[in-house]
Amino acid sequence: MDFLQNLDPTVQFILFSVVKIGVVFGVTMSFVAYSVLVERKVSAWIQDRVGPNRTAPPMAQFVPILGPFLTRLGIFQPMADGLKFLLKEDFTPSYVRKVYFWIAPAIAVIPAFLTLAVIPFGSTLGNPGNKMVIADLDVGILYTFGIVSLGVYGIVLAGYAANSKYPFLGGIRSSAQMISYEIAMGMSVVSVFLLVGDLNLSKVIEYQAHGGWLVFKQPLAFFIFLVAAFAETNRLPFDLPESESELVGGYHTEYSSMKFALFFLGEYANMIASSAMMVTLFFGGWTLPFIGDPASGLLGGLLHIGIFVAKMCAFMVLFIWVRWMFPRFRYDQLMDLGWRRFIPLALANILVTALVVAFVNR
Amino acid sequence: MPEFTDLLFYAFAGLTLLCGFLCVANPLSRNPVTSAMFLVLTIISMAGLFVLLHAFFLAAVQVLVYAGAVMVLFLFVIMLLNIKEEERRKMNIAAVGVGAVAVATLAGILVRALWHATPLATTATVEGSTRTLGRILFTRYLLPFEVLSVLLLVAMVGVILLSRKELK
Amino acid sequence: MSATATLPAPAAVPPPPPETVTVKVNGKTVQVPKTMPNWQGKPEPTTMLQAARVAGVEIPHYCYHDKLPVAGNCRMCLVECGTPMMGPDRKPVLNEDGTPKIARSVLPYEPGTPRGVIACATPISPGMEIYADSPATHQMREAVLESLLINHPLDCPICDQAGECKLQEYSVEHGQAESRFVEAKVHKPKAVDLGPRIILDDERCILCTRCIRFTKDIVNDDALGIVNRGSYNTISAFPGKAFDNNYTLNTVDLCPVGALTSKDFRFKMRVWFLKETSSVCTSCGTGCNITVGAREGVIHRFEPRSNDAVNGPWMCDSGRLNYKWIGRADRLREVRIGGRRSNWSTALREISGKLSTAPAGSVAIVASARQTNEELYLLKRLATRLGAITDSIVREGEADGLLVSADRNPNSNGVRLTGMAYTEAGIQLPKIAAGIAAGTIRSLIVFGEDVTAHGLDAGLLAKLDLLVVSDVLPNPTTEAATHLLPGAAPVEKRGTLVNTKGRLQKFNKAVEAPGDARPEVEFLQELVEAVAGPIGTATIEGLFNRMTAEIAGFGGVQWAAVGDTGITLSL
Amino acid sequence: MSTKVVERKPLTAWERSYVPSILGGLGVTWKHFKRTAPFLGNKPITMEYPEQKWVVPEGYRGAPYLVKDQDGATKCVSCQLCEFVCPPKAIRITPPGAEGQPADRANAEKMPLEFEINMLRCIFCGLCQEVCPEEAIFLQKDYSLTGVSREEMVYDKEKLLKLGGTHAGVQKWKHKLEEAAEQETFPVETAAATEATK
Repeated sequence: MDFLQNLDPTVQFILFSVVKIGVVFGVTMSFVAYSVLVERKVSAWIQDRVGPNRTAPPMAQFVPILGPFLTRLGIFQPMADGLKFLLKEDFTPSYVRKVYFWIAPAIAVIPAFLTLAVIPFGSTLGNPGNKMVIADLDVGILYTFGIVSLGVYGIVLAGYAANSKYPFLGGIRSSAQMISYEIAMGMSVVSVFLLVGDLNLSKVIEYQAHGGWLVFKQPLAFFIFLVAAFAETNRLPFDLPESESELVGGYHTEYSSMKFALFFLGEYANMIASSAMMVTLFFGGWTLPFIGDPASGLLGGLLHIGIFVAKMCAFMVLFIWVRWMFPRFRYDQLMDLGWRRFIPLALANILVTALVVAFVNR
Repeated sequence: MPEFTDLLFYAFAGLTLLCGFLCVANPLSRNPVTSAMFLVLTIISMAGLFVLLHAFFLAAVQVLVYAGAVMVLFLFVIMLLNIKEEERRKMNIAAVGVGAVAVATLAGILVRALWHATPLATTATVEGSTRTLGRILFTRYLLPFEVLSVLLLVAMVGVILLSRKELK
Repeated sequence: MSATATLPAPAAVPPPPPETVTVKVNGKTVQVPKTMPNWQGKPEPTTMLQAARVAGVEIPHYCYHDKLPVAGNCRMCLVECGTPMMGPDRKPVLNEDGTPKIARSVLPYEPGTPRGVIACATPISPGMEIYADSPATHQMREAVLESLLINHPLDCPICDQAGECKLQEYSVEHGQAESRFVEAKVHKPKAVDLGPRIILDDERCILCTRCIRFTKDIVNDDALGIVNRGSYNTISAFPGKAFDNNYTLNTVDLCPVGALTSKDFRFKMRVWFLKETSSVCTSCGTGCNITVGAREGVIHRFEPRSNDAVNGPWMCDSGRLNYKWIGRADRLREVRIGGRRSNWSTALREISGKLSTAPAGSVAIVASARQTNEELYLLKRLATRLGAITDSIVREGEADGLLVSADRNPNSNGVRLTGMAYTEAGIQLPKIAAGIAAGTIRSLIVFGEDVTAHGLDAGLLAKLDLLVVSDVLPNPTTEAATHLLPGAAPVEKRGTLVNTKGRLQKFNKAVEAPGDARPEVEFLQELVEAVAGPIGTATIEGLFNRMTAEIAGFGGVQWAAVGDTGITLSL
Repeated sequence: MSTKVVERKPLTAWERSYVPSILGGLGVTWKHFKRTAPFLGNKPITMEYPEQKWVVPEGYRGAPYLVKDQDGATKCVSCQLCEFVCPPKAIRITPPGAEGQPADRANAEKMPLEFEINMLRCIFCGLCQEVCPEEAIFLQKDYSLTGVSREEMVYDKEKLLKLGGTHAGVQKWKHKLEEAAEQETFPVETAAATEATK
């Protein structure tokens, strides 16, 4: 550790950043893989089924008790899934618009990971300088929204590139849906920042560590944000861009193999990013009601990260659970909900919050 | 690292110009979607320029509003109306002449303005802080701000009025 | 009792008898001729069955057959009937509304019970009413069927007749739903070898004696009879007498049940799978009308098709069984040039190229009297253009006085009419042979004949520059051909033939030709058009109409006028 | 045609807020989750298919196979009714023809030379069984037919007979033969027949 401490601060900063990026990326990827497993298992249990319980590497059967147990739990399933995605034939239909067909999956997956850059997933690790956030931006939340708003291009271009009607309809639906809910989402957050007085996400957590979780102060904002997050990640009950039963998969109908996997990855990475955002904005990030100060040691730092991840997992399960609970909204219902319910509600919320801030907190 | 920021500036500036050019006059493709995508790239490169100016708020808002919302709507309209590739048409000499005059005039004004401008401090007061920006907007530029808001409101009311059939 | 009665009588339509009788069938009043032709075509008092037919009512029957003497032994045609009641004053008794009162026929000793009469043998009388649909009639039919089925083995699954069995049909239509018979059935010999082509299953026989009457009265070969008594009645060939005349297979058609089955068709295919096509037998000059039964490109049987102007409802066994060569494995299926496989366009291009430049008189054409009129007509056009010497081959046999003609070519008259052979066929062949030998004839076109057997041996053929041969089966001539064009069998194409009596008849395509083989009309048309200029029509109908318009002998008959049973030309 | 107008029950504000339906949905999903999730002490309630096999109920319509009678003889007499009735044309029978091999059973006279069922075409409708006058074909209990080629899925006579097994039923042809022998009216001549009468 010593030679690390003795390094030039810039080099140290870059080194830590690279490590953080690597770790966050890796963790997120495995999170994605295993949230798919959780999704399959939870859905199976909700539907009185067993779920994946077969896949196992050959050596797993030689491990007594644990091997079969993990196999039945489906622990090895994500590996097989990943391998399958890699090894499947990457099929490009002849009639697609090639350039867009190839870049659309990348555009879909990149914003999801970029969003994670500003999330403070822990307090500090090791020494107080090592903030557990990749980029501690002052306009963190605006950055997030800006990046998230770019995520729609992946889907729209995928729909356009496929050059066939179902993906196309998926793409069109997606663009309208994303814009509509982005407005509601952005407005719901405004009231939060009226209270906090800063756009920096670390400051938001700092505020919550002392002032209590914002979910209690801004329940309406949280609710709108939560629903909008479902819409933004194209999760049920708002998965109209892909809706299997109407659009046979929507924008990714023509995709296969790794390109399809990227969309898949993007969707789950978006879920993770949304969960992280909700934890940060409304549930105190890495803090707990009695743990509010930045960690001083390595152990405390890890504990904070653990708390953050645990909260995030809870939201992931919520995402998954909701999917198996609701039927899909109709498109006009979706638009109605976004424009005529949430936006006025969010505006009213901002007004009330502003008034409260102006007259009470003064 | 001044050299590094300079490099970034040239990169972003070049990208902005290139993408802007490809947006309006792409020699390879006259697909409206391609043009729109280059416009998005232009906007994002400009956001990069803003970041280099330490105007993070502007950068973020630029991406959020223009790339994230306006251009998506553009795409939406292009795809919904199923606009086909534009046909190459013959150059109209009169139009080219008028265009050239217009561009020259605009360029002249810009050059003249920049020539006579006194450069501000490079580290501007708007540095990063949203707070400062907001304060200026709501004090010094309150009237323009409110006028603009009213203008937008009027536009919104007009759109609603136009799009509602039964109100006609 | 002569067989000639069944043979075509040119003036078969007698002037309609002026006298008619009014009867009622199922309540419908109809005017029926007083006499109608019997099985030999002689006028006889009209029977109830015939009268009902005139009224459009079919009375079920087994033993009755239009072309066989009436036997009246199956009792299936029992119907209830009534005649006008006569008063003691010999005047008709009238109802209150003035209509004659009808006395239903009843059992003499039991006036309450209706008495049936057999419709096939009872002549009609004026004012008679036939109740072909009354409850009593139905009851009688049920009883008759029950009686017929007492000893019937009900082995339809293994019976070839199933599907075209009158016993099945009437049982469904008129029989009882369930059998009341619990006793053991009388068992009779099964699968008896009755003749070289016939298998008899005595258990299935209902003793209608159609086969006996046919053999005795039509073929004049008294070979069959009934032996034993009562339940043990069986059909049998008389001891020492073989049931092997050339018409035995007609008894299979006649047999209303599956008692007589064809050895040839035995267990080959169920009849309901057979696609039936109207055609004409090409085995001799008679041109019997036939129905071709085929399934999925395989011919399974020929059956006679009724045509009173030609064959009546019969045909000979030799013609009926003359279909097996069609599916032979050594059928010609490839176009060959100089013995090597080629294709139609190349072969036709080469032939037409050579023929177009051939000097007049250097081409000879040997046609076949087995070809259709349309093919012969096309060949004639070619011959006219080339100034070719033409002939066809004579094929003679022995006539049997019934249906088999001495002329074994199906279209000798067609050859004569189209002018491919002169008054007598075969007289030009020696001239052709001499021409080839002398070197004046350089090209020979042969259709469907083996000329090596008729004076043009292989040595002569080898002298030719061009030997175009079209045939169906290989023979020495096809071996020698420079250009071999595989043709189609009669069941694989359409066309018309003229039989020995001048009957112009058309036949239809039942199956596809194998391999590259094509109907001759098709490629001949291409060839003739390439050599002699366009004909102006592409269909066989158009070709036919053009031919009859051009050749006076056909009398300008249009294709549409040649019905399913043909039209007689005045030769 | 009478139309019944169903009144749509107006929703209360509480119901329109989705909250009751959300809670209801949560209740349903949780109930099932609780019942199934193994870490809550549950056993799997579904059947683990390749290991546990389903007990096929009586009257199940599986793959059609040919059966033999209790003497081990082919029951089919090649009447081709099943071929005729088969809606997808999955059955194809080659009849024995005049000189074909005699039937296994005396008196039955014929049996198919070849009997093929294309299991890829078969729709398991059971019409062949329904129509069979000889009780020779039965829809049995096989429901998982697999093969690696199309040819393999066309089951021939040997395979169908092997899979079909024996079906003990009325042996009508044998019975007829016995009756005939009893009557002694006509000697039954075939060698097989004399053997059967012994």
